[in-house]
Amino acid sequence: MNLPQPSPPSRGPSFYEATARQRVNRLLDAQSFAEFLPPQSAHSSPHLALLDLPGALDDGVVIGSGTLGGKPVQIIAQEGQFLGGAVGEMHGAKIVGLLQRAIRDKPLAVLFLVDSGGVRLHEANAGLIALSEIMRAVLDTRAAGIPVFALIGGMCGAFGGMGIVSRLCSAILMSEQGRLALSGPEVIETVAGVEEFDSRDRALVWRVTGGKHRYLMGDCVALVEDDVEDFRQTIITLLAQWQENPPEPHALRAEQERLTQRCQQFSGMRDGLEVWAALGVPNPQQIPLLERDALVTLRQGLSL
Amino acid sequence: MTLFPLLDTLFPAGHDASVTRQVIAGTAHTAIGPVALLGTVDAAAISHDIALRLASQVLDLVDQHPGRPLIFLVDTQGQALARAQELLCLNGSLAHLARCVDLARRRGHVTLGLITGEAVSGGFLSFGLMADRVYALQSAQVRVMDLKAMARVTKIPHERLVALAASSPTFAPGAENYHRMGAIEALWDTPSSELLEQALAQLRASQPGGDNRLQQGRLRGGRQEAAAIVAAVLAA
Amino acid sequence: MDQLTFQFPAQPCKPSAKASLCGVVSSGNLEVLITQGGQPNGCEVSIHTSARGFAPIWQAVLADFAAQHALGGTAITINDMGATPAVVTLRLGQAFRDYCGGAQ
Amino acid sequence: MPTSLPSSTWDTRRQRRQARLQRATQAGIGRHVPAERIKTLLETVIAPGDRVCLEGNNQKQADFLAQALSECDPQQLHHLHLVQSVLALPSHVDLFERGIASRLDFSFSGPQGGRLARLVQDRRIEIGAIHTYLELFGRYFVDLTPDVCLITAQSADAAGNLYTGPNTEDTPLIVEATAFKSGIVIAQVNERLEHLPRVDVPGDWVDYVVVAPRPNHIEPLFTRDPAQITEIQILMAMMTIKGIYAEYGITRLNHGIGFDTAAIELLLPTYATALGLKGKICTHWALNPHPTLIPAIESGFVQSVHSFGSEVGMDAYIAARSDVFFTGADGSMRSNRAFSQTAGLYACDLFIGSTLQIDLAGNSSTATLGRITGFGGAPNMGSDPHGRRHASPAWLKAGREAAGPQAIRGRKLVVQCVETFREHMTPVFVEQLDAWKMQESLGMALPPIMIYGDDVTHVVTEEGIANLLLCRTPEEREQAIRGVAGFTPVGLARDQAQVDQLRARGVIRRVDDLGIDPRLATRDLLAARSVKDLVRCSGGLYTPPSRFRNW
Repeated sequence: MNLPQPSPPSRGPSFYEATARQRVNRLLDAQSFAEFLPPQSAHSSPHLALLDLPGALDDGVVIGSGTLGGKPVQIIAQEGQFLGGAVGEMHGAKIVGLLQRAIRDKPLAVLFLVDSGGVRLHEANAGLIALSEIMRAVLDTRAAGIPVFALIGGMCGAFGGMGIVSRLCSAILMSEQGRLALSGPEVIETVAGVEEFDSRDRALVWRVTGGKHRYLMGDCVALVEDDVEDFRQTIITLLAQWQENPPEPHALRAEQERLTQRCQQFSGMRDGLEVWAALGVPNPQQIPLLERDALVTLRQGLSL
Repeated sequence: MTLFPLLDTLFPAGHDASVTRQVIAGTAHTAIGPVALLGTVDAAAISHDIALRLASQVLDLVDQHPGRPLIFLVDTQGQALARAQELLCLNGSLAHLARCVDLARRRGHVTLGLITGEAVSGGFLSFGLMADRVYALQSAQVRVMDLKAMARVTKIPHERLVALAASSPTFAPGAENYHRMGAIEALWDTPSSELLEQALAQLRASQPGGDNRLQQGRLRGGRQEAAAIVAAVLAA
Repeated sequence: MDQLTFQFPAQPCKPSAKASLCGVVSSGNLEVLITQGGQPNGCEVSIHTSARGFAPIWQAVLADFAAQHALGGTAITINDMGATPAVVTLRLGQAFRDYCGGAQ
Repeated sequence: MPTSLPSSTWDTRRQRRQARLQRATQAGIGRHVPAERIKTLLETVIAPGDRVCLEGNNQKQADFLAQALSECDPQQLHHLHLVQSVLALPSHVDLFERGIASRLDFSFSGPQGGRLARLVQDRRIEIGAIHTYLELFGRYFVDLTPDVCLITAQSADAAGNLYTGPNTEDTPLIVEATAFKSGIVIAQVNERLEHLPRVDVPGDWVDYVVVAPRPNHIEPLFTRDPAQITEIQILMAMMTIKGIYAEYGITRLNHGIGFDTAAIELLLPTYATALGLKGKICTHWALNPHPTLIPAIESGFVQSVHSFGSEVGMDAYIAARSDVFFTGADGSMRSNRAFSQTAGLYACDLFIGSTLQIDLAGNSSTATLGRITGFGGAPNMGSDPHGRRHASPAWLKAGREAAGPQAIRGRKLVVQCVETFREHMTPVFVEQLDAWKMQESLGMALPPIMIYGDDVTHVVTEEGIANLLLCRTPEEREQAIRGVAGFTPVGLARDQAQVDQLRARGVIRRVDDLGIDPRLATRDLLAARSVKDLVRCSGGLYTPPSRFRNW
């Protein structure tokens, strides 16, 4: 049957909705993906079994190699639907292993499809240590001249330690649906009260942590459509011009300057609307409704 | 023990540490020469401000005293929990701090972490856990979340978690668990300048660049899966 | 959690070197892995499920699927978080089509 | 000519009304009541034993007045008899717990169902009856006429005229029943205006107006996030469109609330259009403004929608689509629950909805043990009105399927669309409805059955469609239901030979029999996969509540 296209402009397969495996297969060149530790040769987490929970054969993360636009890359994709993409012992070790292998195999880049709430509480200590190892491994990979790109657009966003890991990557690509932060709104609400952060006010959650806000603030380099193909094209373009620089004091000084200055500039603000107004956005209320292209144009017009 | 008596015990040869808004800075004298002191007190909640001040000091050290060892004094309840902090990408400032520590390491500074009070999740990740080796005082509290809160979030009965914690180091709070899993090099019964000197000398001698925690976790039996998986990925 | 294993007689299928995995272990969902099994005229199924006490329903759903598809020579591994029979059948179908070469 | 006149007077109600109004005047309260004096007004014009209608249904609520009434002095106000659509707010139940009200006639209780059941068990509340909306509305004009009604509107002017905005809902009907039987009408409004955009209730029907400190609460009850629609629901929607809507040519219909029906709405611009059904099905609706209907409207599928109430965030979109929706001269929608219920009962050829339990006779119930939830409007929609006389092709076809070519009347199609199991592996198909146990434990006159089996014409599950019109005996009907009950205990107990025979006769039709490729049942088939898609599709006119956003 010849089905007409859906009327709204939700073009290709949604990145937000896709599973980690679907994201990997659609992001890389067709048929190019080779999985490391595929499910048929894996076993699920013994720690979850101890807690009487069914595990996943890939422990919630898919790793392997493939090509992107004909160039060799390695890839990590967290499965946000399995225990919130959270990092446990095996999950973390797969990521560390992939990054170590990247340093050895020298792919053109590592693509890190982040979709995670951070530490898997069922394996809290193992998860925290693994996150620390991932942080070091990402920095090692970059120091070896291999860029690591974080792609954020899944249901769980990038929170907790994975929020830190994402910001250690060479660059972050986000969709509007993506979220990037340290503590989740629920955690802040639980500890500091609903007045501090109403986690059910989802528009507010996105104004504080969402892709558009992070893009306007310069915390991600690209805002892409919620479309695996758009992620793919954007990363191909980015990769073609990317120069991975070794860690240098002057670069970190500049970053220090940028962060310090921005903390002063936006001091006391608690909502994206305030920040956008301070950035000179003419009609901040309109930001959440703007389409991606219009937002990119708007940002280019700001003197950031 | 409060900070200054502790520092006096650890550095009998003297130090000039001071505390400004929960951030420790200073230099101490040791057998291997001057070392930089850096850290937080009173279970600081790591905010942009604290992270950036710590990072700035690391960058100054790299600039002004190439190669000088760094000692991190860890006492943090985790990250600051506030909407204003997240609005400005708190994870970004913590990542920046981690990158500064990483830069120092790559520039030949050995780094040693000592947990003097609490060491909790995000605050611990960005700083203490970035050190080459981490030690903890016996009284240190290391955790992601206490078991009661964990039971609530995971919907697993608290008694069950308590029972399992007796046999598994994987999830329950405790510095000993982190030692068994390879993240803490050793626990010190009491603060001791000898132990510190020893640790610094070992570090200096071995110049560890790499991350040894996987191997330690496997050797100590606290983390059996991880090392095997990393090896399997490399062999795949 | 329940751990179940079943064996069903089934028409042999063309053996495939490629394993196939469909679905995700999440609430109301499951993952189904199909690999080459030991018996050409049978299918071995191994299940971990968070929902206790549904062995007879698993038996019925799987027997029905085995009767309608040439599963002989396959081994099926399932990790389940309370999927309904409708979802189980859907994932089995997707995984089996994929296993038989209808790759994505 | 009678030889003697009756001794009694004939305007006691009017006199009583005058006396009460006068007492209020003496207390210094005029037509416009300051919010802080509302309790005084209520205690002055309401008397013990009064029948009081507190406006509220599952959408808008006279929440300020409900709260004020629940805080009145039980020494002064007691034994009130509440006659109202929905018992939805905690303050409604407080009235009984505090001894202000003692008797209740209602339709639906939703979130307060648990507290209500406990009050009944403790004998602190006497329930007259649980109605459908139309029955209760009817009784307002027969034997349950309110003495006082507490209603809610958007705005009022100096003369007491009321503007309800798009959520007109039950207001005109309640006011009419009260005001024209010498009752007292008290309205809470969100604002006072010099000039109303339109008049929904004339000021001379309204006695008192109070500007509430907070706007009335409106629940976004009809918003379903397309992101949560599953592949199974999409498959069932395909079966319904191809196997029922197309076959009967359903043009006039009502959809229940739920993801199953949201899936159908979102397949109209894609799947149904590809089947060539545009203009042939689903053109005229009695339906709340479901956001998931936006793509079908935008693609030109839908010609008319009349609504029971509005839906949060849909107002600007509705105003911009006045060809489709019923709108006033001011541009905004005028809804009306009573008229839309009537339309659903008599003017529609099909109702489709979901349920929690279905028994072997096709009776269905959403009753859960320990909760009294009531009926709302579903039984009005989901029943075959024997009073109907006008014919339509769909109605006739169904009637003839049931009674043969000589049928003397048609049948309304009443479709139950369910997955065989709900979450946590709870079977939908059961030998006996929980409703029976509930009847016993609460001493009810009847088990709370939502839709009677003899009204149901089709049962759709992921296993297929059972056409109950074609069943000739109760036994066939039972096997037809078992035949689509899948792996539930009820399904597993089917007589396979009989089920095979029913399938051969077309009583049961599986996905294959319908010529549907189950591989097409993916989320890519949805005309919108997220609330954001709906916003885009509406050209930015739909503004969903924050809780439905992920941007």
